[in-house]
Amino acid sequence: MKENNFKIANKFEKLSRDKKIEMLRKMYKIRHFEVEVDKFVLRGMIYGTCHLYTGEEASAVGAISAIDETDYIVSTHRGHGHCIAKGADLNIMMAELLGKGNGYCKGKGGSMHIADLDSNNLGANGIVGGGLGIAAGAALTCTLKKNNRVVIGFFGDGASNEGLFHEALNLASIWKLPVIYLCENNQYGMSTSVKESMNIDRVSKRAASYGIDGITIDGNNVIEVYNTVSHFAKRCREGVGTVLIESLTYRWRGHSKHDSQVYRTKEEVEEWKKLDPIKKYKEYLIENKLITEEEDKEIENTAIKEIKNAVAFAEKSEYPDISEVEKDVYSD
Amino acid sequence: MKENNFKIANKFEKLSRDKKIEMLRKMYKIRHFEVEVDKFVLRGMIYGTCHLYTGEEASAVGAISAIDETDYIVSTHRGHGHCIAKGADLNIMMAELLGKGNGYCKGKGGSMHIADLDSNNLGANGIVGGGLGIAAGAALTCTLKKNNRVVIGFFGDGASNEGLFHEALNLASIWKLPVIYLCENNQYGMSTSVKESMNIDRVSKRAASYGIDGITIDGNNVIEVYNTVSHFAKRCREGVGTVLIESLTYRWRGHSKHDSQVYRTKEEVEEWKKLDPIKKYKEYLIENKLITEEEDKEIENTAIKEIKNAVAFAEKSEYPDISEVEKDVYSD
Amino acid sequence: MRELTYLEAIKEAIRQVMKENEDVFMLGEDIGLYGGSFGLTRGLFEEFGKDRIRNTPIAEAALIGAAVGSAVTGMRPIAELMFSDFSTVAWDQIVNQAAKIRYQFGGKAKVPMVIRTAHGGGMGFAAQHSQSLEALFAHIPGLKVVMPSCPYDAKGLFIASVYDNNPVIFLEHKILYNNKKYSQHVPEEMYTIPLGKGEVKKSGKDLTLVATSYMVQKSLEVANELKDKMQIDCEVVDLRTIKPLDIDLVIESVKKTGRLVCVEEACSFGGFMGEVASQVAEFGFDYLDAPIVRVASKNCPVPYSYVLEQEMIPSSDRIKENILKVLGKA
Amino acid sequence: MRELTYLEAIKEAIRQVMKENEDVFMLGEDIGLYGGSFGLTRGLFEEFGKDRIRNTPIAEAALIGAAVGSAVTGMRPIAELMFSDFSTVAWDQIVNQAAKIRYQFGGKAKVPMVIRTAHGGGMGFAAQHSQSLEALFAHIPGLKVVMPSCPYDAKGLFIASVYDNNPVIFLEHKILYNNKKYSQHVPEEMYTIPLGKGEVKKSGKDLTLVATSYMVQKSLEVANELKDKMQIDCEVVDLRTIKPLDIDLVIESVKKTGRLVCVEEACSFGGFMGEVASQVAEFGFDYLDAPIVRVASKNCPVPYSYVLEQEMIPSSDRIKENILKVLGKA
Ligand SMILES: Cc1ncc(C[n+]2csc(CCOP(=O)(O)OP(=O)(O)O)c2C)c(N)n1
Ligand SMILES: Cc1ncc(C[n+]2csc(CCOP(=O)(O)OP(=O)(O)O)c2C)c(N)n1
Ligand SMILES: [Mg+2]
Ligand SMILES: [Mg+2]
Repeated sequence: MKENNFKIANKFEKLSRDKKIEMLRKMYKIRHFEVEVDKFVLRGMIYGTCHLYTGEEASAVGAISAIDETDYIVSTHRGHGHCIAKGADLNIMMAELLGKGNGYCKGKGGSMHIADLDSNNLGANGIVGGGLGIAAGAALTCTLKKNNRVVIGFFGDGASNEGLFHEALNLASIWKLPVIYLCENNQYGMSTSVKESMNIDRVSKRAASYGIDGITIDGNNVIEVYNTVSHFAKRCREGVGTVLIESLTYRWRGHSKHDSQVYRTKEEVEEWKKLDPIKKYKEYLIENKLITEEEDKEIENTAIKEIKNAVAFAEKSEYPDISEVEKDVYSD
Repeated sequence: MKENNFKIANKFEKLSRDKKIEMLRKMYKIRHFEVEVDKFVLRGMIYGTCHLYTGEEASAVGAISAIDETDYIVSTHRGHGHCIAKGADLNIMMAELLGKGNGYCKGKGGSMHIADLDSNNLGANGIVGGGLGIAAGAALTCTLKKNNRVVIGFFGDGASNEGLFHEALNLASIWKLPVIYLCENNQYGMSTSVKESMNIDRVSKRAASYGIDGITIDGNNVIEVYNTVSHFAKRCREGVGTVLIESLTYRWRGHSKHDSQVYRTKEEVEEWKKLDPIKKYKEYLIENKLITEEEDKEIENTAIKEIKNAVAFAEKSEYPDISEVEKDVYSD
Repeated sequence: MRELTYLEAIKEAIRQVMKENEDVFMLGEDIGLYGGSFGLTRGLFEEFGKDRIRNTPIAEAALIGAAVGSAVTGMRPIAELMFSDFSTVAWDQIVNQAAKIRYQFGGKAKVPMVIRTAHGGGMGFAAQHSQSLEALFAHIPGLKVVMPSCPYDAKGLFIASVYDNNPVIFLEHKILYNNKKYSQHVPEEMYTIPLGKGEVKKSGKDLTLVATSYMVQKSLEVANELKDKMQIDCEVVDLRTIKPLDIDLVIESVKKTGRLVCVEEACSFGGFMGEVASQVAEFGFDYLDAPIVRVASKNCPVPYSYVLEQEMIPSSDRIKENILKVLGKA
Repeated sequence: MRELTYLEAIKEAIRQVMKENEDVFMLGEDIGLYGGSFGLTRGLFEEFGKDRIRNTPIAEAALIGAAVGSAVTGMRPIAELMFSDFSTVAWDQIVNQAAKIRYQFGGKAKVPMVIRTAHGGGMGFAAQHSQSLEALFAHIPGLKVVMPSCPYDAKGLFIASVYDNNPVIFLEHKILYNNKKYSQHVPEEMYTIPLGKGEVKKSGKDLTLVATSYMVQKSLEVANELKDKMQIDCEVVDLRTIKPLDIDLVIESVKKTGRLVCVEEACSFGGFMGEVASQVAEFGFDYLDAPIVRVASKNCPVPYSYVLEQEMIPSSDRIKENILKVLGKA
């Protein structure tokens, strides 16, 4: 599905078997995390709303595996996947979703605001496109501190129509900031198809406005995502500056808690489900004899178990004390 | 200086001599209007600030001559030229600049807010890029009312870096709104050169983000501006929708009231002054025997006289009564 | 008599004005086939078509800008901002364009438009989807700000807002949308309630409770309970629109009761009730027998967790305690 | 003793913190070679270079967003918004990002940044370049809001703002920048004035005048005149920062004087002094011998024409009349 003429090395090939398996593991964790969140949703236990990442796992895992722990990411409202891929603790995440006091945000943020600063995840954002300038700013820190770090700024196809998209990419382009703008084009912004919200077929074409590289890739192919982000992360570190990567993928579930999905057909959903990024990657690993069928099952089961533990942890955790309410507004 | 492959008819050719001369007349009016405003500035009589249009006359006159009286324009902080070209009364304009009660805004707006709704000039704007959405909205009215009108949305090179530029052009592109976005690229946004504020050489390249036509033209050539806007106005009326025209020009004067112009060289200014749009057009008219040298002088002198009258009118006009201050906030 | 929910009342108002007046149209995100984030526009797309129910990309500044531009040129747009918190993304278009165009153009333009948007907390949407930002809007000359507390008012105020010739911010409380507890008889025919007129929702003689939006409902509940259980007779004044503000109605009430408690859901610090309290402290000072007390949200972003959110937003207990305090009974 | 203007004092503060701390840098429009729209950064570009004095395109949302992102990751950005009116274009980044990040992340992030910006009217810049929007900022939990009235305070408050670990809105009154009348001795060494502490700028016993920014200067002039000519002895309280608010200082003063006149340049309706007046009406009610009066701008956008602008903004006469009214001498 790649359409641009970039010479992108297959850096994935050179990864250790462990690292390759770790990527599968993370994808499973994300998948099953969302399964459990969904159950909470059905049981009415997710207060407010949340946005499931199911079907888009290759995008977060491929991209984040290609950068270092010290590198930053800026996430979106659909952030569980990014958060897990960047190394968050599942227990603490799940606790946050239930609004518990030991969650990532002490129960103050919830799904739309989980941040894990220890793993350099600068957080989800309830404002569509709201993190695009923040990503540029984090990259600016990297430039000013000359720490050789990079930033991935995730955002959706819908977000690419917000004004800040334009301002932030322009700023990043002229300052050659080490930030990879990664558009997860899952075909819809809430109910609005990309076909309806823009007059072009590829978000990546918008790179032309900033004189930067723009590339569209198969966002369901974790290897392709990994290689592409590796390539551009290296270029960021070399001082070349920002890039716009469009990762084509699909969200399997409705937009948020309630969504009758009148705007798309069941068939369309089924077609995309056939392109399941986990299945694709698992098959690759088996074909290439990196894992066996059994190992795959075991990896998945381990993920499931971890998630179940997270659920148990979250359920038995305490709600925050009400005395917490006016704390954390200001820092000393 | 045109770089795109559009087949643009020479509609200018077919204009009556009167109409062609009227264009020169308007350019002179703008030029000398600003001369007098500048004198007011020096005399400390312009309260606040104002932005002179000197050197950019071909852009306003070429574009606005190419649309009808019933068509709309949305102007900018550097709006005197657009206002005059659209047919505003010079006396009332000048009165507004002096904050007089009989000015276009009853003295409430001043240079940055002159609007002349009777001539379908929806007004200047003190917010850079602030009118870009308004232009789309006016075009939406034209679509909804099916009145076959079009809108020109003027903005600067600097404004093209504002988020609203992106949002508005995207909206106009998907709704195929009859709005011509006309970027007056005068090489600077205040002190910041286009070279510094964007990573591409042409604002018009940004059309690629919206799947619309983008074209860069010589903004000092009134005929080229006229023909280009005519072409796209027609296409707007045919339902093709929006376009991004970049009109290359130069502001001869400082950005606003106070500007030491440290950011550019005298040589650069002198080079551009050689491309004086009025001189160019006047020479064309003389060469083509549409006017004589004397007629040109007379046209200019008439303009000067009108402006002097406007100055006299404005000076002798009364300041608004203070009882006006809280009026006009709301409409009944 | 038929009863409508708050959401149904607003939807009916939209349908009726759109039928009556060709110049009215809607634009907003996901308001088309999807029917809006709260389902309020469901069915309107089918009824009026995509030209008049215009789905926009996620681009709040342009959508409000487009509303302004169409209003100035003769339309009566109704712009939906999915959550009032997103007004921030379009803030310049609201504050510097919609609100100021008429004045800065010397009264020669009209900007008849409505921005309708869901506001308030209590549903777990956290910091960026739960705010009560009415004080911000109310401070800007040129805007009108409407905060209906019940279905009947919502319909009448909405129709009035559409026919008002100024930019009107119409704040719909999301807690009220579908709660049948607040359903009410709403006449089928069109009617308007003038912007700038409050209403006494319950008369009383001991103390004045002035409130807006959902807090009117909470105040009424408390007032009724206090009447039943403690023979304390509060008057409940619903401002209905906070700009223009019907301060006379409040002062009239305070003249009678001598005591004022202001209830709002916004953060206390710099909240709109500061304006109400100050005006009373200036123009009704002599009628006051006790300090004016404000009951409002705590001064923090809206937290996610239910327990914290409930602690932040004024509860019935908090309202009650403050009433008793002002009455010297606490 | 050397005297500095307000502008010079702020510039010196910037220079000193930038020298002292590598993490501090500036970003904004035309702040480089051009030296900023008001000339405040002139020379800094030459001194600190383009990496630390960063000229941005005209893109306020991205520039504030970049400040937020760099602050969260360890820098101490100073973002310049040329006019405070342009904060509207970046409003989401200020209100929903900078202000809320710490809280919504459970206290795990810090956002140490300053947004400095020129505000206020009186210079003929009309509706979109003259506003006093402090009430809007002050209502948002997570922000601090500073409004220095004189060079000495400006320097000390600025340094404190840069070293504060929260987003601080630093409002500089453009009338004060270069007016030598307000020049003042400013120590060369670095010093800080704590955010959240007001100051009695003139003590008095008959009436309390509480004011902010340029209105402190106007209030002082009126107070001095009344003292000289009419033996009326006003106390002038300068809030210096409105968030956090030093209400104790105000109430302390009212306790002494029994009378309060609040003076601000913002539009009266929904202005910040509503908060001050309400808090006094609640917590200082018993000390009040007269209604609290607010003197503020008229409720309209700022008009261009000098005569109208002067009519809108509180004049010395208007302040004086209101003082006399409250004292029962009008
Ligand atoms: C500024 C703003 N506008 C609208 C919304 C409501 N909203 C939340 S998610 C969403 C869709 C975003 O689409 P996209 O960027 O493609 O991300 P996706 O949900 O597809 O992952 C919308 C409209 C919001 N949260 N913020
Ligand atoms: C939102 C906003 N940001 C900044 C300014 C200050 N400002 C006024 S004009 C101007 C330059 C605009 O450049 P451009 O769009 O190229 O128009 P030009 O002045 O060159 O005609 C700036 C920065 C403003 N008025 N509004
Ligand atoms: Mg999407
Ligand atoms: Mg320019």
